Amino acid sequence: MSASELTTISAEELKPIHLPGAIIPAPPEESDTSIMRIEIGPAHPAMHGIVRLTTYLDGEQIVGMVPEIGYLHRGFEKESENSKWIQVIPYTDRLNYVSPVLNNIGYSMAVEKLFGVEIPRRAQFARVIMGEISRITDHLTCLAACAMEVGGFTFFLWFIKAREYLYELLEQVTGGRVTINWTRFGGNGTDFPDGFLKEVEVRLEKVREVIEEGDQLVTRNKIFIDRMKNIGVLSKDKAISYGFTGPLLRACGVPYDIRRADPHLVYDELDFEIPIGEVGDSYDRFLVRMEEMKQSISIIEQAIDKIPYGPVMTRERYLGYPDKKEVYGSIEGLIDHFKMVMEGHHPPAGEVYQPIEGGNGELGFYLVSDGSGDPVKCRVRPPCFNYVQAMPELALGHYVADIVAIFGSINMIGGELDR
Amino acid sequence: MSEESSESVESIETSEPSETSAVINLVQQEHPAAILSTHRHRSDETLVLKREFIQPICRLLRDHPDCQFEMFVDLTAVDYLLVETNLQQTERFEVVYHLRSLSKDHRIRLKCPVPENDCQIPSIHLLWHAVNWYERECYDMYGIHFEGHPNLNRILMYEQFQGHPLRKDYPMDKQQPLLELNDVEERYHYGRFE
Amino acid sequence: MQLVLEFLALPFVQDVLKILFILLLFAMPLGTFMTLMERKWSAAVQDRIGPNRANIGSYRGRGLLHIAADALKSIFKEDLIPKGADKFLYTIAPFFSFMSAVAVFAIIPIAGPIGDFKFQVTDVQPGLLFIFAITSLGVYGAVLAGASSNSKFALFGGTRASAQMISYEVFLGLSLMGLFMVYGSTQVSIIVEGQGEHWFGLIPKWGVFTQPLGFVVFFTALIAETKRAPFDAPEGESEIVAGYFVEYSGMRWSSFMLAEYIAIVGVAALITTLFFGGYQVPWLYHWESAPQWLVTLLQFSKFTSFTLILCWFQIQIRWTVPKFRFDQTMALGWKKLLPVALLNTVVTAIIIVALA
Amino acid sequence: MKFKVKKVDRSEGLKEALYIPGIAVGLKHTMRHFFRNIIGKKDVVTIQYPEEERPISQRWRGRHRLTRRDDGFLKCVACYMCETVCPAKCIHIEAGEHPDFSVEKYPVSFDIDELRCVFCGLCVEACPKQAIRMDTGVIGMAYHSRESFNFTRDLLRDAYTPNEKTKYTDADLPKPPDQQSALPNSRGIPAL
Repeated sequence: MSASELTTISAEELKPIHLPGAIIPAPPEESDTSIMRIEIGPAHPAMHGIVRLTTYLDGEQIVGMVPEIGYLHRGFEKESENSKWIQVIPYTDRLNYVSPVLNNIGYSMAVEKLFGVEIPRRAQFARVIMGEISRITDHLTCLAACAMEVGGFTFFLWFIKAREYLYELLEQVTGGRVTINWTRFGGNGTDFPDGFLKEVEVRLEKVREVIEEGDQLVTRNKIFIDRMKNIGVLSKDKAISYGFTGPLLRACGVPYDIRRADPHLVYDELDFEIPIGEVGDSYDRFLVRMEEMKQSISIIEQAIDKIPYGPVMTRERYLGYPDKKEVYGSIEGLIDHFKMVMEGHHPPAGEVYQPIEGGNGELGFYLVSDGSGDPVKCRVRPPCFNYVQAMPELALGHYVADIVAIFGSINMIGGELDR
Repeated sequence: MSEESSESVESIETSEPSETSAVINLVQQEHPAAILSTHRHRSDETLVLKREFIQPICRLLRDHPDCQFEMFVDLTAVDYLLVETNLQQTERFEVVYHLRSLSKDHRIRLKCPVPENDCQIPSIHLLWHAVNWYERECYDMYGIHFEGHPNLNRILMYEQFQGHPLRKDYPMDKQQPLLELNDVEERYHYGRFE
Repeated sequence: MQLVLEFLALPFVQDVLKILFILLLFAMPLGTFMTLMERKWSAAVQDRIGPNRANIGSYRGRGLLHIAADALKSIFKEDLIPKGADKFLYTIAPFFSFMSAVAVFAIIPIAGPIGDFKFQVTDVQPGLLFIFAITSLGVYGAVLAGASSNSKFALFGGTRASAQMISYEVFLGLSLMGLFMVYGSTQVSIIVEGQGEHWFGLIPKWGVFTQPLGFVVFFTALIAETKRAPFDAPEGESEIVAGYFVEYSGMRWSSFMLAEYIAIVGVAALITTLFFGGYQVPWLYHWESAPQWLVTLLQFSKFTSFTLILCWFQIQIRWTVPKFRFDQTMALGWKKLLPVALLNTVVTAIIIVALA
Repeated sequence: MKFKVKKVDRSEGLKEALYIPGIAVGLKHTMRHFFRNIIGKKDVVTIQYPEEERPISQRWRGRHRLTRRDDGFLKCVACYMCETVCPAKCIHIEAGEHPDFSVEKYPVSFDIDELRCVFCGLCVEACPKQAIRMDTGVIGMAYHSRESFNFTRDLLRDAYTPNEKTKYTDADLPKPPDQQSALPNSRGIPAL
């Protein structure tokens, strides 16, 4: 469509294009110069990851928006198809880098489902504890960033301080704060250091205090309520049709939580409530995430009381590396170890889809294995892919200042969106 | 070596019939010609269909009172170029849909084999809002055309990207040609897409 | 020696000395001090330490050298004019906002009069009306900066600043109606004199106690006038990057910044004068035999301490309260502050008539 | 299956309608923080990084190191296990025969391209001889050029004070024939 043909736009093309994922207003007549196009561009203080929102404005009101993603596409699937099953685990830390443990758990559970193997109870409890800690860090970061864009910078730094307590916990167990590389197929890489559970309770108490303080500081503040209420509203069935899951769907009032819908690990032994909102606007999403953090803290406390003693890795052959005693001591252990490292894991042929309740919603891993060591397909179902697709619909009709409030409550994470 | 270990593991798989098999019987009655095969691996219900029946079947699964698959979970494609072992794949590509019913609380996976020479499949973007971008991503990565898609162009890659990276015959470290910086102005004209 | 005394007695020289003293020794140092203190106090609120790295040799102080560091940095930073910007308007915009921030100190008395010498630059009869005129000139600073710097974000910031500042000047004026009625004149020295008396010898007749509602509206309007805390939609740093001064850099940008911090001190000084008794030290009249120099010193220190407390309070509010969206600022102004200000005027009138 | 649902209360009473009470509650909290920190720095969490360092746990994965046997020789027997398991493919080993028959193999060159390393710790798990470890606790790894990030064997190995059991000192470790400074990185693209 060269520039010369532009002047002869047919009448049919004049009507606004209203698609999921792109809303473009009708072109203004030559005289009327009301519509202005600005780029809430890739590098913008309110864009959490790197995403471009080409926004069409009539004055300050939004009449159209076209999100453009792909800036953080690192080729997760292509890399994982060219590496062994165990080498993909460090990649999954970097998907939703705000809650890395949940990605690890999701991927490892998918491969364990391929193997069809059960992990020991202590490993399941350990995964629940570390997963919920990671969920709290995810919600802390999202709420902090959302409130900062609406002006609560102190709220942001208090919540980042609370997140710091939890990062130190992750580091004590896994050795990394964000790039943890912790779970293995059939269990967890490392067990808790002694005195760790006591440390968790102490820090959770501090985190609960900070959440309480943040709640007092911002949630009941009329200025905050005005900025967040009835902003980016989506009805319940439209949200389902857009594929919303996780806190955003619960904010619309649908109590859909994978920890209850597809019970995995030991979630069915722990009781917690599922917070749901009413209207499905930014304020509901804020409150749902706040409530979910409190539920996660109570889950961790219950799990700490019930965690049994025992091994953290399965005794199944060809799943975990043999113990170092056997590797040094016996020749069979050394041969097993050598074979495991050189050829990697050989899950039986087949395909599997394992959903898990990620920080943003249903984080699904669809794996296809042909029995040889190399994965055929390693697909991640990104929960925030659907939220950015619904962004034009959420932002239509609001003001420029509301883009940041909506985009903050969506909690788009670049790594998970573009994989 | 790995075969025998998987046998001992097979027994763990739950074999009790769940509701989805009811869904499969329903689909068999409605569109007997559409179904190539069905199987159930690790408690994941799967339905392999002919690609031209995908739209009516998806509409049936979404609207029929017994199925009520309100949520479209995922769409992706699999490239079976280098796979020797038998994964019941007939064509080179297979488009895989995952659906989820919130009210009936069950899941289903639809698979449609797509031959290499004419890489296209009818688009189902009218049934769920979420499908639009998933189909664009699948086109971007595998080059599978979704007919009827209003805006089928690349989503993760830039427009001038040559080739479809997730195909098995796309080399890992292929260098893309450098291109000059174009102004953003030309891309989005009011009212239409390039 | 005699010549010097004579020279000092000249009225013109006294005015120049007063201007120099109030501007160079009171307003500017406090303004620059506030640039550091905002970062230090906000750090304290957010469990941080705040800047303490600027050092000469090994002396680091507790961050005090950052004032010098910022000043030097802004002098040496490149001062560029964006392509397509209207050069003339772009360069004079910072002076308008700087001028309006500094001019507020013209009518503020910092200590009681000694004989006929007044610690006040000018004591014009329509004192506060002069303030309203000057602050309305400040709008030009933001609007010209926004419109002339050829950037969409700056344009947003400029238009928002103009609408907000103009509409909040209305409430600025209306909220002081009650004060004028209570103290009988718009002349600042008379108002401050009026605040010297005490009810039943105990409660000082400050503006806050006689005009609580007027104080709230006036304080809100002044914060909105200086585009800070909940009303900083013009420099909405989260959605329009930095508002009207997004294209500024180097000395021009720092003049906007300095204007903002001097405006903080200006607001604090103005509110101390009108609502917290200016230099009137409460219950000082009991102690007749106090020497004159001690009285002036007490009055000056009371005035400075109250100004500092109010500066601190503004910065505290800045780091506590989220931001209004722009149309909410206007709605709050016209739908809520306007009726409250009018109500306050009417109620004050009724009370005065009833008491008289 | 049954599960408990908790509706989030978004009620908005008079207390919220007036702006002042909400702001007052917020001010109460920020002032509490302010006065606790301005006087005694009680809750301050920031540390002065270059002077103070953050306490790290023993499992913290930092810079690699090659451990040594009692007799001073490297534990590494160049079995290529870490090279195959490394997801970032950033380890390059060349094995060599040692003149003394008691020593099976040793790495003539053992290079880790620290710029490519993702610090996942899989090499430490895979090593059958505990020859490579990541517990040096070095937090800041900043150098002036890309080449200085290609750690060679002599940079990685432990410092070692020879004692009575020492048979091999560092001088005995033959140097690789042509110690180029810039090794081709994992993708075969020679680093600049």
